[in-house]
Amino acid sequence: MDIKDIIKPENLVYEKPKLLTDKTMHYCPGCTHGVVHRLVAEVIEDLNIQEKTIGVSPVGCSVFAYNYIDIDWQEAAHGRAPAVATGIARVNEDKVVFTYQGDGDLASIGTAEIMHACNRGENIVVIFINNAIYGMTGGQMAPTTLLGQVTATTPCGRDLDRNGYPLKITELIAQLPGTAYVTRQSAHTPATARKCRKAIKKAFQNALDKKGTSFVEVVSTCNSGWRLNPVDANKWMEENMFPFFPMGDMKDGERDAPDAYFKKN
Amino acid sequence: MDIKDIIKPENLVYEKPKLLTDKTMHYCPGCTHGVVHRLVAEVIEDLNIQEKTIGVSPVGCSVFAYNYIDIDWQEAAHGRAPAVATGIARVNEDKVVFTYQGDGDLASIGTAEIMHACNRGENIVVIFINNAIYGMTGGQMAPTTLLGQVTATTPCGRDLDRNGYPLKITELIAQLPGTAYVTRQSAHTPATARKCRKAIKKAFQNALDKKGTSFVEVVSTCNSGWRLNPVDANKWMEENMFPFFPMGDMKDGERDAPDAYFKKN
Amino acid sequence: MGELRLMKGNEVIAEAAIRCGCDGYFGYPITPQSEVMETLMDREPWDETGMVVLQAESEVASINMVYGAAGSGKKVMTSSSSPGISLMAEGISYIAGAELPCLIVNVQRGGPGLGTIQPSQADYFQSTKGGGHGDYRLIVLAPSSVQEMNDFVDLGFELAYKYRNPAMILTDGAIGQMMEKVELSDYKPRMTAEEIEAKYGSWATNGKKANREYNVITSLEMDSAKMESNNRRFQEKYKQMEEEEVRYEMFQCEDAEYILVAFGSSARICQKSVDLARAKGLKVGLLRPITLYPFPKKPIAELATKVKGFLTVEMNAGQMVEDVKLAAGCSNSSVPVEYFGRMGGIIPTPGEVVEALEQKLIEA
Amino acid sequence: MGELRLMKGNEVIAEAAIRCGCDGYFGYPITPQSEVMETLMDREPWDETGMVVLQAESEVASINMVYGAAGSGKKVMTSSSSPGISLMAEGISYIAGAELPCLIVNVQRGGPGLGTIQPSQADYFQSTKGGGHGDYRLIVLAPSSVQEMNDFVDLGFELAYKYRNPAMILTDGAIGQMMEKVELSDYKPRMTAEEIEAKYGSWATNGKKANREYNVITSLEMDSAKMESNNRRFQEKYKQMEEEEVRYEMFQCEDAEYILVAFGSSARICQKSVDLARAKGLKVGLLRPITLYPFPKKPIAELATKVKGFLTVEMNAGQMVEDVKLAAGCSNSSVPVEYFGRMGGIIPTPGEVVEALEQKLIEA
Amino acid sequence: MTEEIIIAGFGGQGVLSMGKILAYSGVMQDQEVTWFPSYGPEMRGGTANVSVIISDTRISSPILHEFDTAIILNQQSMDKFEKTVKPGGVLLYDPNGIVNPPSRKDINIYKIEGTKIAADLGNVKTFNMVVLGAYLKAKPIVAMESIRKGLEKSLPERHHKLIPLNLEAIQAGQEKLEAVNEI
Amino acid sequence: MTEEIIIAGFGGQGVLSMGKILAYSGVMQDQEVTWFPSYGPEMRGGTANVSVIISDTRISSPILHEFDTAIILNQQSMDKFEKTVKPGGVLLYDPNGIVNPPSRKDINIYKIEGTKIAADLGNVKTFNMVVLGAYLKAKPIVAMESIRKGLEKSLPERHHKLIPLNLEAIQAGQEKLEAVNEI
Amino acid sequence: MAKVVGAVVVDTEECKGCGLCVVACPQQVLGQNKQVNSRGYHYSFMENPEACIGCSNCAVVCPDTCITVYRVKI
Amino acid sequence: MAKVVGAVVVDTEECKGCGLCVVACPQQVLGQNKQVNSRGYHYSFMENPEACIGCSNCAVVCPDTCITVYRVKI
Ligand SMILES: Cc1ncc(C[n+]2csc(CCOP(=O)(O)OP(=O)(O)O)c2C)c(N)n1
Ligand SMILES: Cc1ncc(C[n+]2csc(CCOP(=O)(O)OP(=O)(O)O)c2C)c(N)n1
Ligand code: SF4
Ligand code: SF4
Ligand code: SF4
Ligand code: SF4
Ligand code: SF4
Ligand code: SF4
Ligand SMILES: [Mg+2]
Ligand SMILES: [Mg+2]
Repeated sequence: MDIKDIIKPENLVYEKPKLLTDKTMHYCPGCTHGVVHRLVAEVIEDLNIQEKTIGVSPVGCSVFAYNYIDIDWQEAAHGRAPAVATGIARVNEDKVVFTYQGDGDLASIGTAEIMHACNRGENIVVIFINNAIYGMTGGQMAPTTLLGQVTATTPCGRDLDRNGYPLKITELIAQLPGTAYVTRQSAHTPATARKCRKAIKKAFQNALDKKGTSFVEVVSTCNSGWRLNPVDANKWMEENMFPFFPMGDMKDGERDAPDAYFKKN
Repeated sequence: MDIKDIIKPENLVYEKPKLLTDKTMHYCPGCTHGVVHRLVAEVIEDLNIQEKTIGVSPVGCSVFAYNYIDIDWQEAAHGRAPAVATGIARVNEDKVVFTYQGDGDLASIGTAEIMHACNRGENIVVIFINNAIYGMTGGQMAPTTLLGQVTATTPCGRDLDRNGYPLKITELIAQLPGTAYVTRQSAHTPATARKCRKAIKKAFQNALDKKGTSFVEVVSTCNSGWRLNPVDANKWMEENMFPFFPMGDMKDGERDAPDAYFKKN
Repeated sequence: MGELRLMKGNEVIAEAAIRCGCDGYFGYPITPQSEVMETLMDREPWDETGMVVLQAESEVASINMVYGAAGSGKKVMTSSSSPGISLMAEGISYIAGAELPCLIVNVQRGGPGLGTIQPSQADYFQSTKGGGHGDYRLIVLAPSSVQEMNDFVDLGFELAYKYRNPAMILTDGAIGQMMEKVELSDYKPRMTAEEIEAKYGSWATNGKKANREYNVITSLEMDSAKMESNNRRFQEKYKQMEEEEVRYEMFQCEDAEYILVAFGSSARICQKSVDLARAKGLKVGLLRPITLYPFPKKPIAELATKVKGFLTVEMNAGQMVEDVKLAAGCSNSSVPVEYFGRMGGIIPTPGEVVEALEQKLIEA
Repeated sequence: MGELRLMKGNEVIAEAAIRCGCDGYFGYPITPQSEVMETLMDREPWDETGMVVLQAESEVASINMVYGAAGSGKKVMTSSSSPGISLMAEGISYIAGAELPCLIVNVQRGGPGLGTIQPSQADYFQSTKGGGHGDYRLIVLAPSSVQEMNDFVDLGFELAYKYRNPAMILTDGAIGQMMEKVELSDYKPRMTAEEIEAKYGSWATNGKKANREYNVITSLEMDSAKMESNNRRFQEKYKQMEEEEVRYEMFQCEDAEYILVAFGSSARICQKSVDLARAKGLKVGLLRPITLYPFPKKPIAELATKVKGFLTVEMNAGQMVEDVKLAAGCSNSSVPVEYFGRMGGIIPTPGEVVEALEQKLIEA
Repeated sequence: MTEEIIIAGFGGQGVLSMGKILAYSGVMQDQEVTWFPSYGPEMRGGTANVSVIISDTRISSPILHEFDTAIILNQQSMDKFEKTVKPGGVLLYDPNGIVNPPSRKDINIYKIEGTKIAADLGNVKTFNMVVLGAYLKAKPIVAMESIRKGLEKSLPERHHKLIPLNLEAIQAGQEKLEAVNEI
Repeated sequence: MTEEIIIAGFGGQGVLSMGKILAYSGVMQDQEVTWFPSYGPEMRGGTANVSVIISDTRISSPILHEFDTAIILNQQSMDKFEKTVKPGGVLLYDPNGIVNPPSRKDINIYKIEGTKIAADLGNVKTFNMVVLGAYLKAKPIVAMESIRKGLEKSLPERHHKLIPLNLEAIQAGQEKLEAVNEI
Repeated sequence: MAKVVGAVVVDTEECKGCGLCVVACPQQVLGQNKQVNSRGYHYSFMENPEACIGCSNCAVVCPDTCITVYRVKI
Repeated sequence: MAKVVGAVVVDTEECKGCGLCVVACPQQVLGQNKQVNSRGYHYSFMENPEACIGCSNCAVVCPDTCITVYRVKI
């Protein structure tokens, strides 16, 4: 069969989601941010909640997320996206609010904000792009950088005594009673990307169902910061990050029942 | 035997530690802060480290801790004691640095600082006075306030939807690889106070032995904030706080071995 | 006439917020203003007007919650006192940069650092020149009575929306903690998203409708030319404020030879000082700036051509005195502008002020 | 003569810190200054001089680490850029209130908010009038070359210790990112606790010795009378700085009829503008404040009696112009003080400046 | 007419609410009033005080350094505030717990056995109303009718049933005022 | 003498280090220099550029809007910087990937097949040195001796063994410069 | 078996009358005084001095370190 | 059993040549072009068009959403 006969509207099985704008993403070639942006756009389209959804983009490489998905957006100060989302969600109970944050944003400067939003059980979705580095500012150490990993501020590899341990923040978040759903995903292969999409969809559905906070970590690459090509970056991620940041759901349900948290008399 | 014959220097079995100054503590009658201050003073005296020890007092009722123990002190901005202690400890490796923080200070505004200091494994001691309220500012809700508990900002009792869940921060801290020793104590009876003293001593010994971060939570009362008399406050604490904040060691050893935190290749 | 009550300044802020149709309050306790949130929590406005009240985990979180909620078009506010306001510096700069309306209340205490919980006016510079980075201005209202604590909540929001710019009520522990008679405002309904859109345009992130492009609230602009044009637009706004929004009060300035300039608490003191001075035969008047930004330059410049001198009375080391000098200097007169103040939480007495006036201006 | 190198301003800050015997650096990445920490991490000074370098979890943490380490008597510093400096506002106020020496580097970018990463001078007010709450001042040094980035690190620490007050290097993305020739300083050994004590007194929390009372670093004082006396002591210090520490540079001011006033990057531009203007036959000079606080009031007041006008050239909406007006006003002259500036990350061109001068002062 | 009063004692003695009722009574008869409390952590287990000003004209500073009247309810407050009474002014105190009674000769000094009288009334919580009554006897600056209205306004609805008891306590205080030194 | 140069291309082409070596060479012969890079996230996968000024006198602004010379290594940079060359100035470009070659008539235009020459030399990383050589041929503003010293200073010790290779590449560039438009 | 007798000295001016020592004493030795100290507190005192065994329990829970304990074996 | 054939269209101007689609394709259909697009990227193209089964794997991993996929059962 000739290619021209295949490429016909009636045979279309995959195209760019309508919710993605025409702007060329500013990301480096092969950056995971692009994939996750598309997944988020697809989910919002699927659930038909464009008019209800408000995104909060952080300071980080994804600061310009607001250029790419056709919904209302607020850019947030570094680390404060969960507070911004809380503000929006509290005075707009009928809206679906999500943050899209990097590891520096969420797990370093914004530790207090993410922990408390999740602990309060704010009815929001958090998409957490963990690429083990500060992409935006040129590849410095992030809280999730592994020991031995080379970054701009750990030129000889992260050292325990000088730089401390990598932080598994998602494991902590999963224990906060306000979270309904906490999962760790990746999006580097067709299968994982499809799974990740399902996870994101569940998270948004939870927000519609007012179940509490839903948190989706996506273990990601930053090939620029890592100084690898995109394909090798995926390999590096699988070999080094996956053992430390294992995939899977850590919590799936609703925020905790209040009983255990009450004073007794 | 006549009392006068008993009260003689040679029969002395308990007196105020020399490291406590003559100043009358500003605390309300029956406040746990006073007991823990004494325990800390005793431990510093025991270990003979007055010349080596630097205390960091927080914003909170214990802001004036520096008036009561005869060692060098730094008052810290609200929530930032772990950062201040990190600063001191990093440039004074031979010193023993401890913070003494309330629940508002440590578990609310200072969440990022305590998590990261513990995660880096700073060689410091943290004394955490959890009285489930903001004592200093007049009894507002703290992160550790129980659901249903009445405070100045939850006059009808803490409500899940409006105010979120109480936060078990110590449980989270215990999972951070940089901590060597994490324990929860109380100091409201002779037995618990003696046990608490042992825990504090271990924490300071760990700092001398450079084992990582040692963290001692003391579940405490704030009878003023709770609007109870001191004796009833102890009862309320036992009945309401102990089930939610159970006593005991959560971790006792050294900070984690680095192996699991390394990149693989 | 509204309801007459005896209330603390802090309590009135809370009550006025509910009554003016505020959608949300986000705050963190700090003396001497914790009664604002406490009163709100006690009043349970969520049942009455639907207003949200949330105790945040910190002032950093509060101001960013305000940013978020304000970005969605809602009428929201926070309150704090000096150290807490410092923590909001980045957030305030973001709100100004993203051109969002909101109300920030600073019940000042003495600094620097942890300082004292007693009243102070030492955050004048921080409020009027920008505590945060970048070129921005707050609309700064300085109440000098509990009544004005009521009135300026609504006024603050009105101005904030008019200019899409954060407004601040700059007050202090004396007015926050004191009870006075106050006539409360009548209830105004909360505005719906549609009303806000009709009145102020459709910039808010309240969900992209089919009939408009999506909205983005941001202060970021990587293109320097565009960023400069944003900056110029802000400056235009500030100029308009300087033309339209200056508010002040004058007491006995008509025949005055000497003018006291003071705001807030110290202005109350100075009213008595004027009486004392007049009793001594000194022709003294008082100019009380109500808006600290925009500052009442013009009346000062006009007075500068007529009087023998100005004395600013401040509960700080002399901050507003610079603005008075700049304003008086505009007239090209060389009339002396002196400063008298107390610090550390101390409020000057009316007598001290008269003494200072005599020493610094009359005998000098 | 020290070692000659071609280096970025940011790199030089790091190198100068190591060489001047700095004990510790605590920072957080932000463009356009991340090279400061990156260079330090690359240089591994812990092996060479024992200097500690720590990447903190945030700017709030950095400045509080600086507070702690400085309180223990150590020579420590941080660096950031505008939004990060805003986050430090509370901490800086605490450091000033507790009277601790330290060095803070602000490599400014355009604001407000996230703004732009391009160079700016819009944090002039924040730096000189106090971004944090309460009455305090920073010693503010404004380098206009990479060489001065080197020189002012040591100078900043010297002044900080002399006054037990935080010092700031206020620079911008242009000087931070640019490479120039620089003659590096020679190495100075780090000071021991004993040396610091001998030179500056024994206020530091380095462990209570038997021969002294215990030391407390705090900015808290609940007794208003004592707090006021603290405030007065601070003001005395600032007065002493104004008398002893003013630094500035003048170019071709002897016969000048018009004076450009500019600092940092814009001062470099203005040097060329002076040449351009002179080539046109205009008698123009340049005054470059090196210390922005204390501000060079006296030379401006003196010039004000001789010249026809001042033009401040700033990469902001006009901030230093207020200080120039206040200074010029001191002479009771009515010489005009005008402002020209660019914003949003744009650096004015020498030609633009001359044009502005002609329009605003000469033709006006 | 301007009356500047300081009321000082322990935290639990109802100092602040006594001041509030007094101030509200002023409001009820159309006067200007201010009420300014001590605040912050110095209250912890220590003293509490409030300055109340009632005046026919606009009030400038709510914070005062000397007073027409001082109502003093413990020794610490006596030490601190006896000296702040203007010559010719009034000092009213409850002798319970007072080790060093006031000694000034240039002011009017009154005493009220508030603690005892309240106990006799069967409700120690009315202590502050007894003292208020005594004060009003010494200085009848507000009408009883205004006091009643003031009570209504300052007590929450659910406590209105206590108003008669409070009025009774006020009356008891008025009756039991003792002059110690009258100039 | 003052020479104001912009060097612009992709991130990976060695634009910044070419500028640095050039600037260091100026230092080596006692001239004033500035080197100012584009910075920040606009670099992500996009273009990088650096302005270098070499002068006998003190330099004011390191940031320029027009240049004596533009060295242009990709199409985006051509679009952006062709117009910034001063009339009479120099534009040097590598034609690889250039779809629209420069068209101005009022400037001197040169071309260097840097990509190809570097590949021929057996080390594509010497690309930027080839281009530098070509530039020095067109405008010999620094002596070869200074360039050698500049290389020594700007390369870390461990890369010094590569200096001969770099010099070879520079020479190749000097030899292979092609004039496109000379005015 | 030797009997142990004890006694405590309460710093009555420092005591804040919180009553924690009273509850902590296994021998019901202590009571709160009807009198107040100069700061208005009903300070603690030995109501049953002969019962004291010098176990220090009271001192260990006192937040204000007002209690000195003596003990002797007889 | 019906055979499935597919084809993809790559937006060559948007493509950044990251190569992720190339690796993701189970049929080795895609390759990186020797040519660059105007932004200098070696854009992806169908090197073995006949092998395509229209599984969309390439599109699913493309960070820049440059790939449109068509499939038809024959
Ligand atoms: C207050 C503040 N501090 C620092 C920065 C600089 N900054 C911008 S993004 C960023 C970190 C980005 O890392 P991450 O959150 O992991 O996102 P990524 O770029 O890796 O996606 C930093 C430190 C800033 N903009 N504001
Ligand atoms: C930046 C800042 N925000 C708020 C405050 C006010 N403040 C002082 S102490 C405190 C909380 C005290 O509670 P906690 O830490 O639990 O200590 P406690 O008094 O209960 O011992 C607060 C909110 C402050 N001083 N600084
Ligand atoms: S720097 Fe890293 S995170 Fe940022 S766009 Fe490039 S690859 Fe993605
Ligand atoms: S308020 Fe609470 S925590 Fe503070 S001193 Fe009183 S009892 Fe202790
Ligand atoms: S525990 Fe201490 S303060 Fe409390 S009553 Fe006993 S002796 Fe007094
Ligand atoms: S020492 Fe023991 S027995 Fe004696 S009073 Fe104290 S607790 Fe009671
Ligand atoms: S649709 Fe499937 S088979 Fe076809 S090119 Fe893409 S990945 Fe390969
Ligand atoms: S994955 Fe997308 S951007 Fe990457 S090479 Fe393939 S088509 Fe191009
Ligand atoms: Mg990252
Ligand atoms: Mg507490």
